[in-house]
Amino acid sequence: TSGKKIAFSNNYAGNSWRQAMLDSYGIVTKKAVDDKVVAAADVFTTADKEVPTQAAQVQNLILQGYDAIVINAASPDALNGAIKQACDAGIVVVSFDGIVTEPCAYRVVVDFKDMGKQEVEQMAKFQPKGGNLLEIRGLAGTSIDDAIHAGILEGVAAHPEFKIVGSVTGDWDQTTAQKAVATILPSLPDVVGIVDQGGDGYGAAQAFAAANKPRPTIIMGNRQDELKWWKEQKEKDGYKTWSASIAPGVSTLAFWVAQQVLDGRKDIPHDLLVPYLAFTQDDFEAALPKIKEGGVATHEYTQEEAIAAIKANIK
Amino acid sequence: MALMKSLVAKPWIWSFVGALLVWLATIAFTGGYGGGGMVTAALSLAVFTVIVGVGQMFVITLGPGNVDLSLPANIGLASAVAMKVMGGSDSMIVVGLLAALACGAAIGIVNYLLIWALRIPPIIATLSASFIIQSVDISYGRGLQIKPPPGFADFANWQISGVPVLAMLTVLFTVGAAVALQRMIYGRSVLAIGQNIRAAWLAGVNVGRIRFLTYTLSGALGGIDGALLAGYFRGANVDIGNEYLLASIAVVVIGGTSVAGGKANVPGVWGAALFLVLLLTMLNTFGVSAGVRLLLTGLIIVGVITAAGGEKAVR
Amino acid sequence: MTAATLDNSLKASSARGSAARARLLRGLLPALSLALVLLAIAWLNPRAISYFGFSLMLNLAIPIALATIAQMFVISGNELDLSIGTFVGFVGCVTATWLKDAPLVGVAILLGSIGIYALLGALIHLRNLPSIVVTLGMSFVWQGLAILVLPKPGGKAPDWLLAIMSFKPPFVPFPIIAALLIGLIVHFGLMRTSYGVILRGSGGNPAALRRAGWSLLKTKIVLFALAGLFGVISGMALIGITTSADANIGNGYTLLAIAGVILGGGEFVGGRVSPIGAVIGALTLALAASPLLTFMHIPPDWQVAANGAILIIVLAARVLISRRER
Amino acid sequence: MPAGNVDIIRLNGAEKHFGAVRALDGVDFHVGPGECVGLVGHNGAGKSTLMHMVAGTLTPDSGKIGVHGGIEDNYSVSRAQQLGIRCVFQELSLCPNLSVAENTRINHASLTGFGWRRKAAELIAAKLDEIFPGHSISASDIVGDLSIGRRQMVEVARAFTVTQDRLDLVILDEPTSSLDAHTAGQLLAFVRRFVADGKSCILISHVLGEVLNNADRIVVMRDGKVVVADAANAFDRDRLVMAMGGAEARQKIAAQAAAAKPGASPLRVRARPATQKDGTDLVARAGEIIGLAGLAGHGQTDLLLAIFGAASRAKAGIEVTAPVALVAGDRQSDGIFPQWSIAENIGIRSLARLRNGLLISPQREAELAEFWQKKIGIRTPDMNNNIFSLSGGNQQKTLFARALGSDAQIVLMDDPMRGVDIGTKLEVYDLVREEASRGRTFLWYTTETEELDNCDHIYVFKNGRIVANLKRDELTDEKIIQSSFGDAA
Ligand SMILES: Nc1ncnc2c1ncn2[C@@H]1O[C@H](COP(=O)(O)OP(=O)(O)OP(=O)(O)O)[C@@H](O)[C@H]1O
Ligand SMILES: Nc1ncnc2c1ncn2[C@@H]1O[C@H](COP(=O)(O)OP(=O)(O)OP(=O)(O)O)[C@@H](O)[C@H]1O
Ligand SMILES: [Mg+2]
Ligand SMILES: [Mg+2]
Repeated sequence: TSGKKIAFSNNYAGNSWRQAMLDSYGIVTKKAVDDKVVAAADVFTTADKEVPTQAAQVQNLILQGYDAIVINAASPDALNGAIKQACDAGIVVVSFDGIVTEPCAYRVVVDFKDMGKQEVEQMAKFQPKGGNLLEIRGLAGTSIDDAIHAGILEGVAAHPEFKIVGSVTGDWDQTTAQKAVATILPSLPDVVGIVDQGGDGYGAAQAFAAANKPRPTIIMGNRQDELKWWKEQKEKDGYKTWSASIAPGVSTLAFWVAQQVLDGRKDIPHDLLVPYLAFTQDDFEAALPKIKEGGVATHEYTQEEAIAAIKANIK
Repeated sequence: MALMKSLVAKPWIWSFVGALLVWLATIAFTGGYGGGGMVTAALSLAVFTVIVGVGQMFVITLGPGNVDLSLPANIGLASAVAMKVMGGSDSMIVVGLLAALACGAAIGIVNYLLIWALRIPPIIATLSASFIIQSVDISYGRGLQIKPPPGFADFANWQISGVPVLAMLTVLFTVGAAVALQRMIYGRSVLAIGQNIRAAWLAGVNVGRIRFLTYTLSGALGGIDGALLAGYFRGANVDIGNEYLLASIAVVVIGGTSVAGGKANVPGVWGAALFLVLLLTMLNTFGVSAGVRLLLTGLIIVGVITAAGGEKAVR
Repeated sequence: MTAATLDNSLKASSARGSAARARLLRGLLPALSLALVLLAIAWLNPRAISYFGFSLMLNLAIPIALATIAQMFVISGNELDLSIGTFVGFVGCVTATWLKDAPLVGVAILLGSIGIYALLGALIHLRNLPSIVVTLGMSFVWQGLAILVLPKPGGKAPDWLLAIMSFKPPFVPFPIIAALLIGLIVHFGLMRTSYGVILRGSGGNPAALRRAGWSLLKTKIVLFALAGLFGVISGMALIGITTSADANIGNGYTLLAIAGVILGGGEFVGGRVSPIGAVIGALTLALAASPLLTFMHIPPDWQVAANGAILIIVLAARVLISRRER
Repeated sequence: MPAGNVDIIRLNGAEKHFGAVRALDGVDFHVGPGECVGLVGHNGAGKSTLMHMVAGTLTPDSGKIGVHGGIEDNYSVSRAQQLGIRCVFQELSLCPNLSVAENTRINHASLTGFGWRRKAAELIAAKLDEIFPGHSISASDIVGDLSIGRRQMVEVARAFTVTQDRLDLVILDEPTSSLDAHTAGQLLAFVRRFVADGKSCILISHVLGEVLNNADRIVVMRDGKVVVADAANAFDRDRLVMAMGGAEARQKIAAQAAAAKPGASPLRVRARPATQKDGTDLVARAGEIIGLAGLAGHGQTDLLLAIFGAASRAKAGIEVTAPVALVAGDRQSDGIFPQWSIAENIGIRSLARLRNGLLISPQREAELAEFWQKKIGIRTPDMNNNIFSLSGGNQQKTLFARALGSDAQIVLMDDPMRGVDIGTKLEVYDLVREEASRGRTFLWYTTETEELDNCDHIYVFKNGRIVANLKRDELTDEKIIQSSFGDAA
């Protein structure tokens, strides 16, 4: 595939997760280009999480003559028109994180619903007596928010000792989450735990501290500041929790999938399931030093690891 | 009775009435539980909207078409600059604040240069500038969380018997802004320009200098706001100012400032900022879904402005 | 004396002739910006200048152009609509759900939403409200409704809509034909018809209109209803291209539409707008924001900045030409 | 239907209050067919308010309106239109963003359908040709591009165009305030022809000669009441002035009063119009009153604006040695701050002097306003009222107060007497001379030849250039008209 060109269509670069994603992608693809595995691996980022802008971007990538497009999509369905046009032009499309539903594209999927369910399962270990939960949701109207939320509901149904007494919208953004929690806190009955979607645990912790409310068990999202706070709490009083998120390095897996398809492999399924990255009470401290200040825990795939991951998905 | 009458005639009274009603509705729902905490939270959060709102108010008062859309990006960059300069050390707090101020003011100056030298309409000039600032911020801060020094974070969260100190300082600042608006040459000149820029020039107002000062002031306030937000939310990030694009404009216009220019209102900015936070509090407390929350937010804003009614036209 | 008067009037008319020339030049500026962007694209990627290239680059500009026209109607009555983006998103959600599954209900909802726009115009006029606050509130309302209609992305555009939007006429790409049609139809309606004069006059000098016995309530209702109508068409066109919907799909259109009107030579007050300019402004924005940027190969950190820089350069180039004005 | 001598319009006991102000206090007024009624009165006497009643744009608080002999209970603009009544308002009512033809369409609901643009263009062009031969306005001109004088011409012509509705009465509220003597003459000649055809007209003007020479009957208003109404030939100028409020008639006192001027007082302004090719400069020294004459729109205002600009930023060909203030003539676009009170409108040019420390002192601002209210007679119960509560002439006085109350040593006046009543004008003339004798310099563009009597020196403009430079003792109407129309001197 040394003559092939792969483009990466991204719709946002403003938070730490996306930065980590771009970093990982940059590291892996630079090496791939240097090793002449592919001819080019260019990154295209739009400003604003806008669907139409990204759709236009995909169309322009078609015009640019790329052989494959790796995409983190702003919407699973609304980009389908553009994705179909790309497929029709003979371009391989691999989506991850924000996946697309157009059947001609490949999807590197994380089981977000299971992640939501796991959050409640884990919570049950730390708060065996059960109690009130606060849910922090992501960006309204998106599929990831919907999937994690569905998982959490499923988990709560399986654990009737828990009750969700409040739900706020945090937009996967620490500031928004902290603000939303701060506004609901005064009227909230005591809560034992917070289930969330990643990136908002630290903000929630700050809001509880600012309101002088007792600290609940907060499920974390693999951000460095979250794990650091966890470590501080653990050292203080043995605080226990759990942390999970999709690894930003999944972008590199998507890259390798595109490369493998271009290489002529026909047996790759269009839906590839990869595990989310989770940390427990026992292993998070080991991971912490490896995450850079303000970053997110990640894992970058080598070509071999990617081939192994693909193989695991072939039944 | 006369007092009542003169109060009702004030354009800013309606935003306070709206805030009060929303608060009453919330504590009616909780049976009085958490009413004080809500006010504390509302004051803490409203501060940040008020500070940028005042800057935006002066800009909007310059007349139709004048608006500063670069505030969110400005806040994001200034928050990173402040945190990097402070470098986690309490001794650098003042230097960091000054750096944020300078950064914001510089952005304001660039905005005005685009408007004046290149004759770009302010709405497009500040929007374009905001794209560039966003890139600078991503490249400078790498979109990562940078933590404030503990002393600064504590200061931003400091309360005296439930009243945030930052809110008290902001009240002093807004009193100053109101005096500057009505009783200083600067404010009078802004009002004159907003009503009729040509007549203002012919009446001897130094139009260029006043517009320059106004955009610089708005930028500088954005910068300070960025630093304070990073202190309060314990970390700078690119997205920290996002909500202030709409919020800064909303508090200005809901607060009774005329978008046609030439008529401004400082107390209204406070009323509107409290109204918006308490509205969020109410809807979060009611526990409605995101869709219903947005729907009700919109209907209540339209309802309040309809009840308040517009001004009577002169001749 | 007659000769003197004649000479006198000739001189005066030449002075006004220069005002008219300046006006004409200003009218051409939007087209110039567009030409500039197209030249840059042709230079960076000659392949884009083709039937296929224009179809791809411009088809997403059509909904933007329609939303810009909607905004232009509101601006020509001295108001501003901050809700057009979320309204387009709402229409998109309805199009991909009701309009496909239960066409009659869908049509009723869309007509009803145009009616709400008309009512807003009436409310703004009767209570003398600042439109910017009312429409800010409405932007939340439309987004909330969009999320309620379509809690997670999906739905599907009706087939007839897909067929229209993927129409491939001979020789000239569909988006170019559509843009021309939109520009010319609205130009005729607003700039040439006798009631169009009244609509623009309501922005130019409302008091004069009232003194001549016209109803400002009616002009405001008509302007807002037209904005609603074009918002609906914009949302449907958008879904016809993307094939399925997302509650957040239109959010970016509010600023784009305002910027498009201004780039097209419109002004915020005084009823000075240009439909053809607005369409050209929208196309310019769409091309500058995406194709041009994609073809330039900027490092990822600076791609957003390049977006801003392109806007600044496009507008600054206009200034070099119109330097002597004002 | 209209029997020979039934009144076209008749108001009985019309009253109108604006808050505490009694703008009309029981006015009886009528206009018969084929007559031109002159309406005069001091600024704020209620003339425009009365005309708004006739035109249907305002309804009286009490009183009756009858048209063509029938009582109108629901009188409105469109009803007035149907009944053949049109009004040219004091504050111009054109849409600046529309063309001349499109503005014509606004007044004619019936101008619709295929070809309406051509019809409208022909209609207004024909009327302009009829009233103002040689006007040089094209139906496709955008109104915003026209000078204020031409806008006034368009508006007047538009009122006389006829499509479907009948036309019996045209109200002209100070139609000549922005016209030069030549075009004003054309208009008045047309009005006489119009009336001779059996139509009617109401003519409001502060130039008493216009009213005396053209009206058949003159109605004088004072403080919201009609004080005298009589045949025009029963009045002369003195009687008219007396009836309006008693400012004693004075003539050409000006010429004598300010005779002796120090020959070589310091230079204040030296300016050359941008298009001037010979070496002619406009020169103004301390204590001088310099007149700028010529037909309207021939570069006088441009030069004033250039001088004004040069005071803050150096400009080639213009030398200005002292602070400058300007009295705008086009008050709506160049002068007034519509959101502000009268006092704030006066104070804006003097903010630096009104300060107490850093802050503007409300007390000093009020004092300044009070002082000028008395000195120049601004008619209002409270200087804190909005500026738009003033009648047109009183708004203009406010602009005078703004400039004269400032520290400016050079005052530029851009045809500043538009809409100012005769009594006030005489007072302002005195004021200007008094200030000049204290060393202030005035540059005074005017379209009224009479006012040039007050000037020490007159520059006549044509096509953006100075074509004549007259001393006061050389000044005659003929000379000015000759220079204005003749080939470049
Ligand atoms: N809204 C208002 N508030 C207070 N006073 C007002 C208001 N409107 C008018 N007046 C006063 O009513 C009086 C009558 O003014 P009006 O404009 O009728 O005079 P006029 O005779 O028409 O003068 P002109 O010839 O300049 O039109 C003035 O003294 C004016 O100050
Ligand atoms: N809309 C208004 N609101 C308040 N007062 C008004 C209004 N219109 C007119 N007035 C007042 O009514 C009075 C009559 O005004 P009007 O305009 O009729 O005077 P005028 O005789 O036309 O004066 P001028 O010669 O200066 O034009 C004035 O005192 C004026 O201030
Ligand atoms: Mg009047
Ligand atoms: Mg008047």
